Amino acid sequence: MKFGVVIFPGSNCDHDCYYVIESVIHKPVEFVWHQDTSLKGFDAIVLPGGFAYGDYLRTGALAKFSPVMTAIRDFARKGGLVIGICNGFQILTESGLLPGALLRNVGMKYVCKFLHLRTETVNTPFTNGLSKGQLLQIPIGHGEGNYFADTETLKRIEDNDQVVFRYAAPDGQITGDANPNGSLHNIAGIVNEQRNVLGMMPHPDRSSESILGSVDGKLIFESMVNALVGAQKA
Amino acid sequence: MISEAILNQHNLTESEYQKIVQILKREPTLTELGIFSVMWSEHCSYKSSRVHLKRLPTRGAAVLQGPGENAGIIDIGDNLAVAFKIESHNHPSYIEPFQGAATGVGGILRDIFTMGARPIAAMNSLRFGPLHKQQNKRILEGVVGGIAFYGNCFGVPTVGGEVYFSKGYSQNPLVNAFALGIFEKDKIFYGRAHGIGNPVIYVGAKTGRDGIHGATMASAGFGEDAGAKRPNVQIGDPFMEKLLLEACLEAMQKGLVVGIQDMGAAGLTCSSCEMGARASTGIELNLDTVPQRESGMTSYEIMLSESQERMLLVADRSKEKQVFDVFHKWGLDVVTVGTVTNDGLLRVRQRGEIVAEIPNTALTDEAPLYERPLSAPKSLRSSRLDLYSFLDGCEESLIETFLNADANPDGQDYNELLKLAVSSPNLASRQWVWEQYDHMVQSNTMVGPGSDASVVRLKGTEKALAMTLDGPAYRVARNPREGAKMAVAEACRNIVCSGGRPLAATNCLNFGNPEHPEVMWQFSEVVDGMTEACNKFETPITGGNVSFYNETFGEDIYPTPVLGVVGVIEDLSFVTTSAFRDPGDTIVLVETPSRLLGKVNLDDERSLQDFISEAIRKRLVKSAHDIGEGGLAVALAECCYSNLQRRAVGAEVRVPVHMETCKDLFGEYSSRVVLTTTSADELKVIARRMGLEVSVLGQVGGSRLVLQYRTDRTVDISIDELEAAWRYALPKLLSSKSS
Amino acid sequence: MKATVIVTLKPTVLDPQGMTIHRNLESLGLASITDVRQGKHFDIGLKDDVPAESAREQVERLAREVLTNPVIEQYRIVWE
Amino acid sequence: MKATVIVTLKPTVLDPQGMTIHRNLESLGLASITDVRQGKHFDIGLKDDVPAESAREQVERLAREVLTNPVIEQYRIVWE
Ligand SMILES: Nc1ncnc2c1ncn2[C@@H]1O[C@H](COP(=O)(O)OP(=O)(O)O)[C@@H](O)[C@H]1O
Ligand SMILES: [Mg+2]
Repeated sequence: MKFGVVIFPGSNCDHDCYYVIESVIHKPVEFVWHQDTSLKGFDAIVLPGGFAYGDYLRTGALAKFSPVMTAIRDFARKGGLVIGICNGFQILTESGLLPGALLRNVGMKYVCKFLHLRTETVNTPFTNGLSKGQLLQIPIGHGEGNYFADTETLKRIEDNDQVVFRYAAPDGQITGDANPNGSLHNIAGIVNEQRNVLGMMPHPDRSSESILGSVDGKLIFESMVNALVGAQKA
Repeated sequence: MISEAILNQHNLTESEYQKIVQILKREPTLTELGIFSVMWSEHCSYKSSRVHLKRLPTRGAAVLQGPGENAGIIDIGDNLAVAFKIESHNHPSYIEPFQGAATGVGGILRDIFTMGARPIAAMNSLRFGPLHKQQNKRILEGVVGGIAFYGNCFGVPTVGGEVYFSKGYSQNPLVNAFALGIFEKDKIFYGRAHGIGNPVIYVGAKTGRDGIHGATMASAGFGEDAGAKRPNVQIGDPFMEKLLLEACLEAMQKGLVVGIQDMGAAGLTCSSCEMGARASTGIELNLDTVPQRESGMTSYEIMLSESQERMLLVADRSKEKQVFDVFHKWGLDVVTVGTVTNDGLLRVRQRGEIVAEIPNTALTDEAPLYERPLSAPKSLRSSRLDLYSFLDGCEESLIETFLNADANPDGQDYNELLKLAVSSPNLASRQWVWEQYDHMVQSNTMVGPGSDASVVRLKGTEKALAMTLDGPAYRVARNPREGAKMAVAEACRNIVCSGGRPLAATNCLNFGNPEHPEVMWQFSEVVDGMTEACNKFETPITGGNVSFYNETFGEDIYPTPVLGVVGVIEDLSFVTTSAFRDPGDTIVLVETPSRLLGKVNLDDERSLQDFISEAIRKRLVKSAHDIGEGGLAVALAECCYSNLQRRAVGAEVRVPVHMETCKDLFGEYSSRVVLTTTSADELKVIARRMGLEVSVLGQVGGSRLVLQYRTDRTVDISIDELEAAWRYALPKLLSSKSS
Repeated sequence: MKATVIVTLKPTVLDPQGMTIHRNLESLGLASITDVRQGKHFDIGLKDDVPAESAREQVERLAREVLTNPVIEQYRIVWE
Repeated sequence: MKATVIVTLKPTVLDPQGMTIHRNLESLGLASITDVRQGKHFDIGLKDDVPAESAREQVERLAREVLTNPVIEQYRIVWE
């Protein structure tokens, strides 16, 4: 089993993701350079947070042209696991690997804080270790995390059980107050139709160790490991 | 011909000009004059401050590099070293708050990674005029936005800092940016141009006409023509800087770099002549090869441009191509613009002609040095707020309310007073500010903004670093020497309360016009106070920055030293925060026998800090909080507010009998802390041995803060209510109508 | 040769920036302004010797593939 | 009534966004593009019954005082 963490120019959570995989869940991991064209030997790919190409123009807009994205498209089509965190989510929507787009936060400001997520589906390789409705404490750090999709798309991803996480109040209710950025339906993370590509704005990489305030993020990485182990056995 | 008008434009005096002619043994060209003017500016040459800075203590067991390089360096064990420094960007932030603050962050980050260290934390200390003025709101929003824009994109967590409002900063905000980086002790790089014949290589952004004369601008006050100085504005490009960071560190790790220095103030001029001077070599530059963004730039403009995100490095001759490969990999411009020579001269050519030829040391070591006259002011600032300095800069009606309660303590509504205090501008929650900063990137932040000091763990070790910035402006204004001591004491106390051992300090000295004898007196007093305190706490000064000419229309700002102290936490389990933890924990007040106001007894303070350290290391302490502005009541409230680990928690406290109501609830006596523990008796034994006074105040628990004074319940208020007043005060102030 | 590309949000997409600007207008006495929507403006420079058709094609591609996210935005091109 | 305000960086001010976009175009085969500079575009709606002069004045003030940072930017107004 091998994880790959992609480095785009301007990625800045690449080392954080690498560290969690190597030193917290103890699994093999290597960096993947944005110019690379092959993902041979990798079982799961992480698109880390940061500001790829400075997030100039639009978040994720220039990163989608990196050679590695062609390889990732191919990798995803063949069923490989891809998780995009924060800027990684933005790159996945820009590349068309996930539906919708991420707009400027309604408050117009970058927001960095811990908040609560409600797990909406456990039927994904990223949440198989969680229970439906489980609340997670995971921080966000973004200026453009306001999830948008047109009405039709929104209906489709809701109907297909593609919404994985929603911003929630501490008691689990999905409220306007709990929504940090204006996302439609409080959406914090979604999967593609095939369910092997996850994009989420909150940072599991910043919440996988108790000394950082929460270990809830680790459950997502561990779910990926479960899924990969299961796939190997099958 | 150099006319008087030209000299004035360059902020050079007639006698400085004579010195230039003497050095060159001829008249300077205009380019040369420009070069002298920036290198001899206050900002670069420290001509008014050097005689005083010499008195600062700069050596200590942990110090690997003191002042004189881009940043100071300390040894933290495990073969690791830490580089850190603070730097001002006050003038640019007044002209353009967003870009001014952003490029301030960019500059200090370059100072850190130019030494080979990877920046792992940033902080900032900010001063603004009162928020009932619309202009001050805009400046605050711009500055915070700019810091967030740059730091977040670059990927350094902004883990702490301070914000303070007072009238004196209305036309002259202070923006002091701090950064800290980590590296292996044997992989330090210096800005030295060694090796005759080695190539001098330019990397990073192209040169434009940005910020020409930035250094001289930072060396003059703003008068009526502030608007005219506006074209100087530099735009920050944090993405470019992130690429520079990665590329520079990669080139260093591959052993390709002989010497390296960022192009900050005075750009290409400063980086080249300083690198040459430090290595006793010469530098020859060919300006035709310098990457340029605009056409038709003169040699004067290229040498003085302060375009951001550029570095100058010297590589071994045989490795030039490898250097190019690394920078190309990161998509950056890289060009050889000159060579290291043996004649000690900065020689600059353009289109085949020599446009400047100056001995490097004339620009650095031989810069003018002034012993400016100093004199104590005739009258000191009013003592009216000595007890309640947090009220400084507040609206008069609020000040009256507290002074009246002080004079007539009976029958006051202390719940209301406490709510007023926690929601006053200088005590209100800074969450609105720090939520805009990514304070978690790099996944090391154990204690982010909001506690006494910020703590980042060091991956691969059992250690963490604690850091804090402190600058008690009002105290220094009242008494510069004592205020400076208090700044050091408070910063060290914050480190100790977080479980750390203070190792070293950096300082940013923001002052008014050095040509005013009272300002120089303040400066000298601050240096002496700081020296005494740093000696006492064994925290040598490893670097810093001086910012003079902070004045508008002739009015000097408060003398404002900002202290940055860094400490090591030897074991992650020592990390302590200010928040109360479990119901039932005993709340203890520890004080020194001298109840001082506006000054600090350094011996007593040292005992207090040694006590806290020992108690934490014996695992007797569950939380620790320094009592600062707003006194005991405000400190207790701060311990109760909700946080990531738990909801708001109350406390029931009986105020010791020696205390008077208003004075002791809100009065700011020095050298006090609130601890919680389950072993109060053991704490008492240690404290008494150290000559400290300990009072058990009460217990953590419930959902209200209750402060019982003799038999009356002086304060009895729901924490949720108090917390809401505190947490939303700043956004409320910002959205309220103002003039 | 020069072109300008104007990228605006589709009418169905909420514009937080425009709304924030709009919210502050009344207090400034700009009460006649009913709506502000923010978009992006790109000035594009081209080599002088490019054939007009190739220039058109390149700017069109730039606008469509790079400057615009079709999920939320639309563009138009103005030639000088 | 409608107006458009176009805010651009002053010509000598660095535009990191435009430069970064431009730097990445070559690999896309858009080699004829020599320069990209990014600005802002605002569509302004006005009440129908405002006298033309007052409308002009308000949009002018909006552009000058709200939409433009005069230290680094310049604006122009286009009326429809
Ligand atoms: N207040 C101060 N205390 C101690 N050292 C100082 C102080 N101010 C400046 N220095 C030192 O003087 C040197 C020159 O500072 P500066 O010109 O600001 O450096 P840079 O050009 O890298 O920003 C630095 O090593 C700095 O640490
Ligand atoms: Mg420097």
